[in-house]
Amino acid sequence: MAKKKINKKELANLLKQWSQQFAIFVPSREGDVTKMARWNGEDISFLDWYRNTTISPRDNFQPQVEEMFSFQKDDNSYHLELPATDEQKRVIFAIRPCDARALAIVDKTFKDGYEDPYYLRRRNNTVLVGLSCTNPRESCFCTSLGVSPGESDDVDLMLTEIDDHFLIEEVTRAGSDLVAQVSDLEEATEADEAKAKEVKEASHSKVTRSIDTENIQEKLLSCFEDKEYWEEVAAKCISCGICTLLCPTCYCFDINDEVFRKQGTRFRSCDSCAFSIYTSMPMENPREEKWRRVRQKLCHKYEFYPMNFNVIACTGCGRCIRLCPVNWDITQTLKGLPAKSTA
Amino acid sequence: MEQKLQSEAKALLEQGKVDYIIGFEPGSLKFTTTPLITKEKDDVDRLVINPFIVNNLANFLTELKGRVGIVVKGCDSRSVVSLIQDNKASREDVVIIGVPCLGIIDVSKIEALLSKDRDELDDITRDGNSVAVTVDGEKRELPANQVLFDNCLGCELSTPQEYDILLDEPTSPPADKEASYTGIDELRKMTAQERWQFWKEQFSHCIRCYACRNVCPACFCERCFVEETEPQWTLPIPRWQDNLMFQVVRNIHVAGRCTDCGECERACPVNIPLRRLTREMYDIVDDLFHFKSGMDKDASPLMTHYEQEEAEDLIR
Amino acid sequence: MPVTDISHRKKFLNQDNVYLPHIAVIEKIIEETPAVRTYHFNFKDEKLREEFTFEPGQFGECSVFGVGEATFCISSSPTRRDHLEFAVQRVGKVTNALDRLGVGAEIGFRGPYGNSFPLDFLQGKNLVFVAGGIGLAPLRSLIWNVIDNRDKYQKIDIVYGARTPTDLCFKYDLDAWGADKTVNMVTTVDRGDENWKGKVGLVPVILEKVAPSASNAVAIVCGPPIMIRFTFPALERLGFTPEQMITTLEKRMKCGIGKCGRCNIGNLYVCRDGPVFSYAQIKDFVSSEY
Amino acid sequence: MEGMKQEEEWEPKLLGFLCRWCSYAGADLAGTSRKKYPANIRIIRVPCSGRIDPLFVIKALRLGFDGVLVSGCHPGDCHYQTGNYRARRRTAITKTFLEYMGVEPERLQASWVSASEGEKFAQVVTEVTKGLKEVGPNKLFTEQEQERGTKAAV
Repeated sequence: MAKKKINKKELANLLKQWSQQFAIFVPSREGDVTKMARWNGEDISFLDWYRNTTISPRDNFQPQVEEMFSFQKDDNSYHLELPATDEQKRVIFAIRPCDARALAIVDKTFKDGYEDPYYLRRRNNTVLVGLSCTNPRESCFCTSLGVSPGESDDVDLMLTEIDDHFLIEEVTRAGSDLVAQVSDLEEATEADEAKAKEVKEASHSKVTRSIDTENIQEKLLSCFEDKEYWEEVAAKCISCGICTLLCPTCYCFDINDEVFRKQGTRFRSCDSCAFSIYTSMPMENPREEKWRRVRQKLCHKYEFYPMNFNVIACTGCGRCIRLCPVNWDITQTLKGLPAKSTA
Repeated sequence: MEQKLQSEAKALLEQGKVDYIIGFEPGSLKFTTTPLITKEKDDVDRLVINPFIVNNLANFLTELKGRVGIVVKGCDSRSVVSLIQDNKASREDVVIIGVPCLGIIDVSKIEALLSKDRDELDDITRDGNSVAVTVDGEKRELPANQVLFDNCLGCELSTPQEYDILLDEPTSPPADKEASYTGIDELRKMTAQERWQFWKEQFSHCIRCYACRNVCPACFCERCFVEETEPQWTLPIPRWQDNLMFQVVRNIHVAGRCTDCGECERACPVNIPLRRLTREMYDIVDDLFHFKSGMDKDASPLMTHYEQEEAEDLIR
Repeated sequence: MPVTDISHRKKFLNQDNVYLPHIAVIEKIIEETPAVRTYHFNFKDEKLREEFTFEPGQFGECSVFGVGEATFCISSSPTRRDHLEFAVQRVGKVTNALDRLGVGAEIGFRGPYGNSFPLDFLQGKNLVFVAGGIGLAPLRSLIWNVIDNRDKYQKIDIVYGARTPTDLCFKYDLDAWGADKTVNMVTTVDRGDENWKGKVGLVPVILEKVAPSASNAVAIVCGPPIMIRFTFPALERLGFTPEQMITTLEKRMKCGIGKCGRCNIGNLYVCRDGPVFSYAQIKDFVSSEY
Repeated sequence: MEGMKQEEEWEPKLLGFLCRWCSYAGADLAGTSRKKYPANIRIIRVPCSGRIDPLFVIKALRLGFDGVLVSGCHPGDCHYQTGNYRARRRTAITKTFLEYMGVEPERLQASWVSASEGEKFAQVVTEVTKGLKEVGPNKLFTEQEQERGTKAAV
């Protein structure tokens, strides 16, 4: 299929055309924090500063807080009501390959067995437009987890920066539909495609941090009971929720009720296994001690998730390393796993 | 300083004077350090002192059992003293290794000044009152007071007063009182509604990761009020109302313990300017009760002490 | 291990939204002990009330609206269907709120969730039930189920203990099982009182004294973690293999359907892969996290 | 419901935390001696003004009370010797800090009322209520109801 391209200057135009039908989300600054937020219809200056967002795009599918339903008591009887949903289709523009993969990973949990209506409604309602990453950060280690910063199969449409243009590659039907909606795209040449390939390879080689995922499940299982090791790596962890709440693959949540002026609401909100109350029951808490929580976080990502879904629940986006207040580095911890004979 | 630190730390462990050493080792990213908490004398060779030793290690003091040798800057030493005042640590069980501090470099200020990302900076070195930054092979000199953390510019104790080992001669960062009140003066000039609006907006970004609370040596409650379920004071969900309530109560609870070390603001992943709260509280406590946290280990904690006549103008 | 297939379990959930509870009404409250109450309840929706079925060992998420949800095993037997029961110990936010509700009050219920006791596996075997405190609640569902199909099973031993005589739950059942000549019912307490005539001693200790044979037997265990920790080794000493030991676990849960993340033991979620496990399944993790 | 009413009908809701030994007895006295004071106050009796956690104050504002009154024994008269001195420190800090956050100072008031000061209690409640009427309803946490829970929902 002939590929298309678009001049960077025409990007606002492209987004405008899509916005006829879609709500467009682009990398945005809100206060001093970056996330995927509603495009204002003009500004594409994010191209200048955007490397990746602090709040991962998982937030656009599993928001930090959402209303599950409301309840009201009339005549001594409860009535439940689901919140109104916005049916407008959405485009998330410029999602990075690591974050797109993360959504594919989280999908597995929310689709598994019981379908999660809140997440899947948004997921089915959204088209992902990927933007290849040309400038990975020092904290990135995506290439160890089968993600290449320049490429993605987890988006619907993929854009790659080639000089003053973006090469447009259609990955899914939904992506092709997006392209079909736009009138004035240029045809890409073979030279453009060659250039894009070069760009992708170049960004791939810029990722220097790495982990060794070979036999990682076995390694983790063999040191599961090594309390001393876990205590040592957990020592400087402060049990805050940064690494998990900002992680694109950490989906754990909490459910809470509130009654405010007789109107009841059940909320769900993101939760973190780093918090001691996360597993705390009135009589006991299986993960009261910090090292057990640190172990859970690591094992969930690299041991349990692969056992259940055949994929590691990490894409190497590096948020947890970069934003950790004490520089607790998951790649170092994995490197330091005690080598133990399986005998 | 580093060599002295390493040999002192090694001696402390070897002689059995401490069970643990808490210090800094190089971090895994450029311009970072990370806490080193160890019992092994061989590990102390990794200890460093540089202008990036951001963390307030006093935070780990309450977690460890046994005697602890702890590396502290001036502000951190105040947190240690404050913990001693509150009986959360015992003076006999802590060996305070004092670092005379010239101020800690805020890399995000360099990023803003040079319009560069920290990944693109090749090197940052401190030389007295200037900081040399190498970018694209080119060396740029920046005045230290433009790139230090705001709280360092308003530092009131750069060299620990309470110590067992002092690694060097006393020193202090360049003071810039005005800069240390960046944002705070503006807030003070606003109307009440504007201020509330400002904080409401700020706390709408909060994700309730509790990093501010968990890095704070003054936040040592076994169970934080936000985790109480009966009564449930506030829901553990990140709505601005609950976020704001959490932070206001947290600030009031640590009044008289907070030393304006700035850790909460540094830890915040969504960059809420929390120091504009902590510094104000620090000043309120000072204005009303002439109390400065963590200066004197023998002083009573703020909330257990009183004078016959004080603050009466606030009461009917 | 492949993730358990749960498609057959979805029948009675709200079809559009698995998190939406059904409204149920409390019909009766029984004071079991000073801290434990049994609630009898029924769905408000008549059709659901008629059709609702479950397997022994399954649980539900119960809502006290405005306070929250908590997880309770259904303690009544599927063979006795005129209402559902669960037993609640007052320990936390939701259970205290439940305690303030009276007969006629509305609660929310979604379920049944989780797997169940493997009835096919148990048939034709000698069954040894070991329970402590409120841990009898989930076993009770199975015990009545077994008694109501008595000819399908061999010998039945029940070892049940509580801290004191007043802490014994389901005393009316204990009496009924004690009177049943086809059941060997042993009740014990940690500390007796002047009226107590039964055994005194910890459940694992008494279990070893009762010494049921491991031959063609399965032990089904539920109780506080400390009891479970000592019961497995006791059973091992009696010759039971990990495959012959079954337990049902309790963890903090929110969603009940394997999504919210907190109830895992290793890669298994107590809510969707359990709550019923064989000791063989969980022994790698159980010493450490349960 | 409150929102439905006309503006002029609005009456401030005041929550009082009163120490049981002095101020609560003072309030009682005001009642039994038929001193007139506004019915806007709801009272929570506490064992000592030292029991009042600033958390209570903020929770009250969060719940929509328009003002909070903290009241205890006069300095030197505390049944537990020093409880009211601590309350004084806490209240002073809370009041000043809340003002910096943007809470009108009228919304947190403190007073010393002894068991014999029924008259003073009535006067304090009257004044505080008057002050609250001037600053108006507490909309700190409650404005823009539609935001609830939908912050990030899209």
